[in-house]
Amino acid sequence: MNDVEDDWVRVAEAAIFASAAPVSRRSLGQLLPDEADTDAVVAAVQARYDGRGVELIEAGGGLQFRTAPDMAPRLRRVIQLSRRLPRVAMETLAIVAYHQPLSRSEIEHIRGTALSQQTLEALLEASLIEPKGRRETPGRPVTWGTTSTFLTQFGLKDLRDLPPPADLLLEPPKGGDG
Amino acid sequence: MNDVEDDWVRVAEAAIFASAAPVSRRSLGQLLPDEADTDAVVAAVQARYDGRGVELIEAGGGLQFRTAPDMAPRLRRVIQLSRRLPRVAMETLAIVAYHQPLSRSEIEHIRGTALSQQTLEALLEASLIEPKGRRETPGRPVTWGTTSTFLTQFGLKDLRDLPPPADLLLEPPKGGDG
Amino acid sequence: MAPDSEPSAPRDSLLLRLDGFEGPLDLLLDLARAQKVDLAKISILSLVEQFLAVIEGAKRVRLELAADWLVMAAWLTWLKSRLLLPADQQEMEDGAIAAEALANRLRMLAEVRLLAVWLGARPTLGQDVFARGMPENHTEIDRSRLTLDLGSLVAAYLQAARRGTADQLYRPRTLTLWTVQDAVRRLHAMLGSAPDWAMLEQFLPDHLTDPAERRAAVASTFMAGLELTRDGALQMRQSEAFGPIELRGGAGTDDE
Repeated sequence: MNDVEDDWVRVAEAAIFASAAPVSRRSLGQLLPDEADTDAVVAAVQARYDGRGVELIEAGGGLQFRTAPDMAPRLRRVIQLSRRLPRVAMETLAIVAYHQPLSRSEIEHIRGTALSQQTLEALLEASLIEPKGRRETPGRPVTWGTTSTFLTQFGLKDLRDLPPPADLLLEPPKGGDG
Repeated sequence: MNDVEDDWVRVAEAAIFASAAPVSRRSLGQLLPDEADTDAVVAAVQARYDGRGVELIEAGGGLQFRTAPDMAPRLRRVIQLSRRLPRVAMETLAIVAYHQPLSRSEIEHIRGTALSQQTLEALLEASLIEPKGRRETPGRPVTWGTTSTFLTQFGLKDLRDLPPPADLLLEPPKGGDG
Repeated sequence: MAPDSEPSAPRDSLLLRLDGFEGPLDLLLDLARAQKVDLAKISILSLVEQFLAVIEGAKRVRLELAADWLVMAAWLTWLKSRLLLPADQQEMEDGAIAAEALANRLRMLAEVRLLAVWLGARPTLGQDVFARGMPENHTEIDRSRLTLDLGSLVAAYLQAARRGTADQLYRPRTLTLWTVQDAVRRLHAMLGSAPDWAMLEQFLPDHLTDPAERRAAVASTFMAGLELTRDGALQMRQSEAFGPIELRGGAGTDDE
């Protein structure tokens, strides 16, 4: 067995740490003096990190440091970015919720303005609406309805939980006498 | 002195190791259990890496592993070096570091010569300086200051790590490192 | 030290020297350093004279000396007159203040120069020390979360409904009437699968709720039927007046 000098272990450690790609044993050997046994040096580095938060592994044709597998779940941080739906999408969703199933042109009719493909796709992507079959009218338009995700997101048991439009619109005028 | 559990040291080791940027003590603390003393854990990690090929240092508002400075000549053969800043850029950076926030014309006044666009862009591109708002004087000039990358790059904990100007004038600087 | 002496270097190297400086202040600092290590103790007057001597020498060789050198030279000439032969107390004070300001600028420039050297001597990330080459990212960004609440849904509905209603006042709803072309297309599509006699009503589009739309569809389908019969694509029959109209695919007589 060859002796391993601590300085060689330090060089190997630093080189593998700083390299942007796995370091092959061959190129590691070029950093070490001729008398050094590369495999023994690698084994010494491996031993030094054995059981630590970071370990030396062999992957992708070379050596690299990796955080220990049991660390990954503990280091994981999930950043939740909440998004708001754009106003147009919110209006469209509301119309679909109250009038489903209905076609795109019917949505446009209610909103009184054209509906962009982008808005429709945003709602689809968020799984808030889904196609509910075709209407047997000229052009056989696809009709849209809300999904179960929609219910979950708004905390609704079912669609009947939506406040009836009549209640909303029949807001008594303010400023009456006492 | 608090007890430091080896498991905490492993987590800290892994967290700092995984990140390319400095990890603040605060975010490290969030990874550790409540009863752990972050500073003691950091000290334990520091001790473990003391004198190794990779060491733990404090820079740019956080902790970061770096190869030991004495490794550089040997690592240069395998690691891609970043470009050194030209002397003019270094001087401009030093002016900004000492006198921030200051405007371009103030930089020019101190150097006694015009500041080239090239120099300004080189510093910006290297993320060493950044705009720090406008000065409420005629022309509302943009003022400049150093970034956290500046601290990280030169291994400074914060701007107070810069030597006081008077100290510099007293001792002629030596080429050696600190 | 004789402050008035011309620089002893030959002209060529004098030119090179000027080119080597970043600007007049740079040259002044260099001259000051030669005087004293401690910038607080330099003699501004002798500094001024040395500078003017260098500029004078350079001007003799090269007339196109840069403007900032000449501006500095002019200012230093003014300063020299205030320091050497002040006409009165005021001028003497002006000279002292200006000399002080110049000394400060030189000190400031010297400081940042030294700081640049100090920074350059530090183990610099990416040049002398290296960070982890293959960082791992354990951060997950979850963009799936939508902020949704029933209140804004209802508010959005009201807004849309209000605008939609307002719009109706100006743009009455256009009836989507079943045209003859629509009916021709539908008959073509359906006749292939209906070789037997079938009632005209069966060829109407589905979901016709509006009576006006339904009447229009009946009329269009009848017209379409007549057209297709003329073309020989189908046959039509009506067994009695006001009786049901029936259609069947294929031609009764094969012309063409």
